[in-house]
Amino acid sequence: MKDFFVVVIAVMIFIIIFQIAKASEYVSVLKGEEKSRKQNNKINGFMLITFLVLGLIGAWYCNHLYYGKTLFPQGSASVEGEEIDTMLYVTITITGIIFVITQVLLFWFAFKYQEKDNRKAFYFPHNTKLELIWTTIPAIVLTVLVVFGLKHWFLITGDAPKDAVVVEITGHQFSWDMRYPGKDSVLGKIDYRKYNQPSGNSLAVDFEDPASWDDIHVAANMYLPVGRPAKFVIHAQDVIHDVGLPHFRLKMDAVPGIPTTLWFTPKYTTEEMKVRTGNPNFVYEISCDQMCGQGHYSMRGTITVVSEAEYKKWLSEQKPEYFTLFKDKDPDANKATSDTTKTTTVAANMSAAH
Amino acid sequence: MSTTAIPAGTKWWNGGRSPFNSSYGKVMMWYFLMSDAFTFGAFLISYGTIRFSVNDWADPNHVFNSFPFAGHANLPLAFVSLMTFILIFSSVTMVLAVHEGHKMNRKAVEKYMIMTIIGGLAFLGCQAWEWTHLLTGEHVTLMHDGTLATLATTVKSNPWGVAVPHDQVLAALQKTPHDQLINIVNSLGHGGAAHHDAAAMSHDQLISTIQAADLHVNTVGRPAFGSYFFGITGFHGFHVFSGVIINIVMYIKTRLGHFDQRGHYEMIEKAGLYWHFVDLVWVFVFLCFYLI
Amino acid sequence: MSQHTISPEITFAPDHSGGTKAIWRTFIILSVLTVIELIIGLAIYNIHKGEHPNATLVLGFKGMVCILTLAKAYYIVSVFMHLGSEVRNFIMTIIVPLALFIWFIIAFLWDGESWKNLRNTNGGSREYKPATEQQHVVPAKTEGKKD
Amino acid sequence: MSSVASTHDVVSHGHSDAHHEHHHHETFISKYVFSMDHKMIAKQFLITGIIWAIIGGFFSVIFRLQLGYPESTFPWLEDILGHWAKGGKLHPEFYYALVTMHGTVLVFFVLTAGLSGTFANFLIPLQIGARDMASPMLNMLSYWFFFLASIIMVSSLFVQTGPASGGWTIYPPLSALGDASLGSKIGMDLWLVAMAMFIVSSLLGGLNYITTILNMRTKGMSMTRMPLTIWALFFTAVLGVLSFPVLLSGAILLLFDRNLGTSFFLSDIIVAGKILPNEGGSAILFQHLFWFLGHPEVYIILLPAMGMASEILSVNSRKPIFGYMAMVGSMFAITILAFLVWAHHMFVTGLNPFLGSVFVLLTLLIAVPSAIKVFNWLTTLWKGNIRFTPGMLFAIGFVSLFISGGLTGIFLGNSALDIHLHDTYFVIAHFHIVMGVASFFGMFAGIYHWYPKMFGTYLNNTLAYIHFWVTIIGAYLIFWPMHYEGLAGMPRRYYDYSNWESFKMFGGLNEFISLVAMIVFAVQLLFVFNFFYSIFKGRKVTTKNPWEANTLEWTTPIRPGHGNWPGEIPEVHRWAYDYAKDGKDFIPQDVPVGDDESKHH
Repeated sequence: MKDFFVVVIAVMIFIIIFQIAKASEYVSVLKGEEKSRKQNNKINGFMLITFLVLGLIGAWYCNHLYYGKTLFPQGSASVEGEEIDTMLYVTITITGIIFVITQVLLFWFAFKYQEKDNRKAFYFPHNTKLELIWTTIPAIVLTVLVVFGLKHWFLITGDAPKDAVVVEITGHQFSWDMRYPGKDSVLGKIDYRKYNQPSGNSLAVDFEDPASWDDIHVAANMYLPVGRPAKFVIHAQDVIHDVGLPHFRLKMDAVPGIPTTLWFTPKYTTEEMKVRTGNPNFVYEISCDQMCGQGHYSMRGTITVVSEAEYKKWLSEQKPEYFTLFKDKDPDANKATSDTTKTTTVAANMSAAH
Repeated sequence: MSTTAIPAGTKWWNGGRSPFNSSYGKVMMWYFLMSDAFTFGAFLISYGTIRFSVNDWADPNHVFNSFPFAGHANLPLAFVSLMTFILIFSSVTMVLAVHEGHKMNRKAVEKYMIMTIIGGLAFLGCQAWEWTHLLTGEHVTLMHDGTLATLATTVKSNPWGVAVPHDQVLAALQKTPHDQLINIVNSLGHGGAAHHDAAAMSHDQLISTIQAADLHVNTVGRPAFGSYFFGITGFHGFHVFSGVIINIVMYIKTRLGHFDQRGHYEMIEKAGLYWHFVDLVWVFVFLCFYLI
Repeated sequence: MSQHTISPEITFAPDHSGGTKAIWRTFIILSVLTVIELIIGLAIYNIHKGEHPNATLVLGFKGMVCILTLAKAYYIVSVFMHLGSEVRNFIMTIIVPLALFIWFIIAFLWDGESWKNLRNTNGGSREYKPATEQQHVVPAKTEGKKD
Repeated sequence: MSSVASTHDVVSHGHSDAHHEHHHHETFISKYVFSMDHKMIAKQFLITGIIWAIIGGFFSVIFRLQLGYPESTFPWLEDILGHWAKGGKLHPEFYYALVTMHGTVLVFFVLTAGLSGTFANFLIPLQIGARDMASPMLNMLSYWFFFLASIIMVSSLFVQTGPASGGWTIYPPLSALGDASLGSKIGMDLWLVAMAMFIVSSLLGGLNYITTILNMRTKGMSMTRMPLTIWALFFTAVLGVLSFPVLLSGAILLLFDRNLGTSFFLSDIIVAGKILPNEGGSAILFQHLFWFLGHPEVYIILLPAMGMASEILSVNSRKPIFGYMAMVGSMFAITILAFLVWAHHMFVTGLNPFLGSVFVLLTLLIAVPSAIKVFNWLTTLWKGNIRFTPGMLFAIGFVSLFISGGLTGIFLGNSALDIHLHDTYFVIAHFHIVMGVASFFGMFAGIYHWYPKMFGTYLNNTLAYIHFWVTIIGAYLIFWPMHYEGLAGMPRRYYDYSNWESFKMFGGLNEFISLVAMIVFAVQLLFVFNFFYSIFKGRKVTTKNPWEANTLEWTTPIRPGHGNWPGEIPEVHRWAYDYAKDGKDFIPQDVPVGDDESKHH
């Protein structure tokens, strides 16, 4: 019933507007075309300048309302992202100045030079000097922006520092899985044909590769140590996803068949960010930024940034996936060997199995 | 190349005439071919991109080494060269038809159009043979699971990976299930009386028969190879086919004297442009699939 | 020659007086180029058959084939399609847009190459060549196929 | 004089006999349905485009309801959408279908076919002085292929599994795998077939536009005397003819991947627990192919609007357009650059960093010709004698929006910034302003300006002013705040943000945007009403040249027949922008140059 009323009211508003419009057209016909044109000119000229003034105030007000909700007051959570913030501020300042100047000129000219009886338009078809000036200036400004941009682009797309924590992150509809390389710092091979072989091998790890035996598989939440570079190796299993890390100012697509990477250095732990943002529920979120199907909006992962000590402790508590899938190989279950010889035993077991 | 003197002081761009001294139809045909070149270009560039993005690709000299009625002779590039010459020659007859058209020589136009049509049909026939050969010819291949199986070249399967050393083939044979062995034995040459009863042979007999054949086996290649080969040659073949249809229509119109009534043979010229374009595309398809 | 003016947009009849000589000459050129291409193709085949294929030599040969192909394309377009005898401006409107292909090809192949690197190193984390790559041995002289 | 005119009469119309035949026995079918008159075809494109715009706009209203009121239900939605909105709550799958169709419809069917289809058809022969297009037959086919594409696209809305839902960019593997999404089943095939038809249509149209402009200009209409609209439409056609084929290739390959088991874009895929045999393809390759079209497409949409805005600004400022050659040159530069910059849509796909840096350079180069155009428009207004006709207002609005949206392009073209802003609401705001709303403003400007020529009546002025003011205010209210959402990293194409700690604080803003969007949509309906009402009941045009413009279309009769000029086609003696010259308000192009006239052009 409510909907019905809404429709009726909308239709009535339509009819009223239309009647007014029709009436005003009759009036203008009576007044004569010339006169009504002048009247329209006056009204619209005034509207244009009002629009400019209110628009600029509105832009300021909008900034007032929403600046606090963007990521900038809290600063970048990654070291590399700081420079992106700087670049953004520089670009906003430059484009902002151009924006204000051009919009003011546009509406001011429109208002100022509206049709008047005694005014004659000025025949001004071209002026080479003027045109050269406004070709050169944008070109110079853009060069500056490009140089800064590319410098930073090469930094973040370049190789990660050697001491980086490597984490593999795999997207599939509609969640994220993470894999740590374990003690040997080398990720085991992935072969999509090995999916669910043995059963439970959801990441399609090739367990014939010894490097995979100490790899740790965790779901949805990733741990990273603060202050140390982290490098992601990004996979996708089904469709293209995207690892979106807004707080770290980074993102990278996850493409089936083509591994991609990104790296950054977390600057604040999650606990520190809770204080910085004043939000006790704060959490670093991984958003999927590439349309991936109907659950796209719910493909959420999280990152917990902790101190180096906490990270080490957490890591040591994780059990390699190899042992959960091949229970007979698990030294903890067999209670046969000590921690230090674990890897070699595993290797021996493997070669024996072959 | 132009030998005609362009009248002095011609203001080509001033309106009232074609700046290119061409009828709108011909200009339009040229720009259509340009856009079609981008379609083909996109296909071929995609193919190149994929080739650049993988470590191994089927070697054309191994894939295309057969000739009709030549049995198993290893004749790399022979058949495709024949196809190339057929197409080049049909281009020549086409350009001769256009040439005669300028002279309003209807009989000669008819003759050359017939020859062009025959050339086109011959090319299509060759392509049909080649496709059939690839789609039905089965090759023993080392599968991903470590067994041997027979594969044909289709859009989904590709037996043209990298060569497998002999000892690995022997190891793989041991892992291969019985029914796959039977398939392999059946695929070993036609005729050989010993193979008739493969189904009845024991496992070891099968293996020794295969060992005796001294097979040269490849790993499974990228399915993308077949996808691109059949996709692009198919799209080209479709162009040849439509070119033949257009030429047949042009031939009929010539015979009925439509162009004589119209006073010019420009339609033949436009059909010719299309036909040469098909030839041009083949030059690049030939390059991309067979030569490099 | 102008007894059959095609349409009033045309102010002078294009020149078609040249006999069929140019056509046959082009045919011969095309045939010769194709034969050279075939020879190079077979040369590449034989290099591949050798013990240690010389990659640079193969690349050089492949480059030559590409150039020959462009030459063939030039003759087809210029003589068979009569583009050579069109008005210069017209030729330019055909050639200039085709120049877009240069960047089109470079960018695509470049990115293809970089996908290969990403695949082979698992995103730069380790050498990650697939098993088939390590056993890249000489193809056999007769094929393991029977029809 | 007369002998000259009579020869070019024939010249500009290579098929003059056909046109005379048509005059005599025109049935309803040949006049309104299978018409070969470019003006009628233009109207067909326009009206089909308007219908599509209503549909596409309505889609956005529905999905904005979900975004603005994620907690509420709307029982009436179930009445119109059936199982896609059980209990009045939009199904996520259908939400994505709506998003996809909104993009597809507005980008291709409205702003490509509806915009350049309409105005290229209408203006090219009229402004260059031709009786019709080079090939009226192909021109007619162009419309009917578009119509066919429309029918197929509409039919995809009604299939059981819903229309395509992978985004208008239809990236595989999502769009290639029926198991990955409901919309990737039959709906996706229909989408691809419809687009193939659409590409044929745009090709037939584009070839015609190019050839007509080159070959059919009337005597004296040299290239540098053409109005900027014609230049813009010419470059648009060039962009279309060279870039759409690449999308066609991509679409064909994708169709094969979907239906024949090929591996063009697929490799290493596990979907719904199944391991697919495809290997060796690359999903990113499709993006390259798509954006090789997709980026020129942006300018296919934008250039006609630029051209028409230039023309309308000049006419209504009563001043020549400033820097005509610079305008042409910058459009040419934009056309070339449009082909070279496609991968700036792909900075986060794992693109080779060095390759990426070349794309950054080329991309930011586009800002230079764009800046030139803006400054030239501003200078055109300067010291003019401006009449605020509705068309003029929309042209000014176009410039304003082009500035606002263009400047944010500098952020997105710079790869390091793009990494942060990519696929967020910042992108949505950017392209909606610069190519969505701005092009719509160009289109509205064109409609208001040439409506008298099309239908012989005026649109209602009051409604037009209401339309303008609500639309421009609404557009800024909708899209300006979205930049802030983007700066907060809020991803686009999300059905619901309420579970995200990082993005849920924008709920109030989303609701506000949805509300404004609905109002703006309602006002567009007012325009549509005005459009159709005025065809029949609008104030009649009583003078040949109501805007006192210079271009040739205003020398035809008020309601020109097929063939445009009843007698000879006028000869052109000057460029299109002799306003305020030598103390004369305007000098039409067909007026010979007087002896005492000051020299310029």
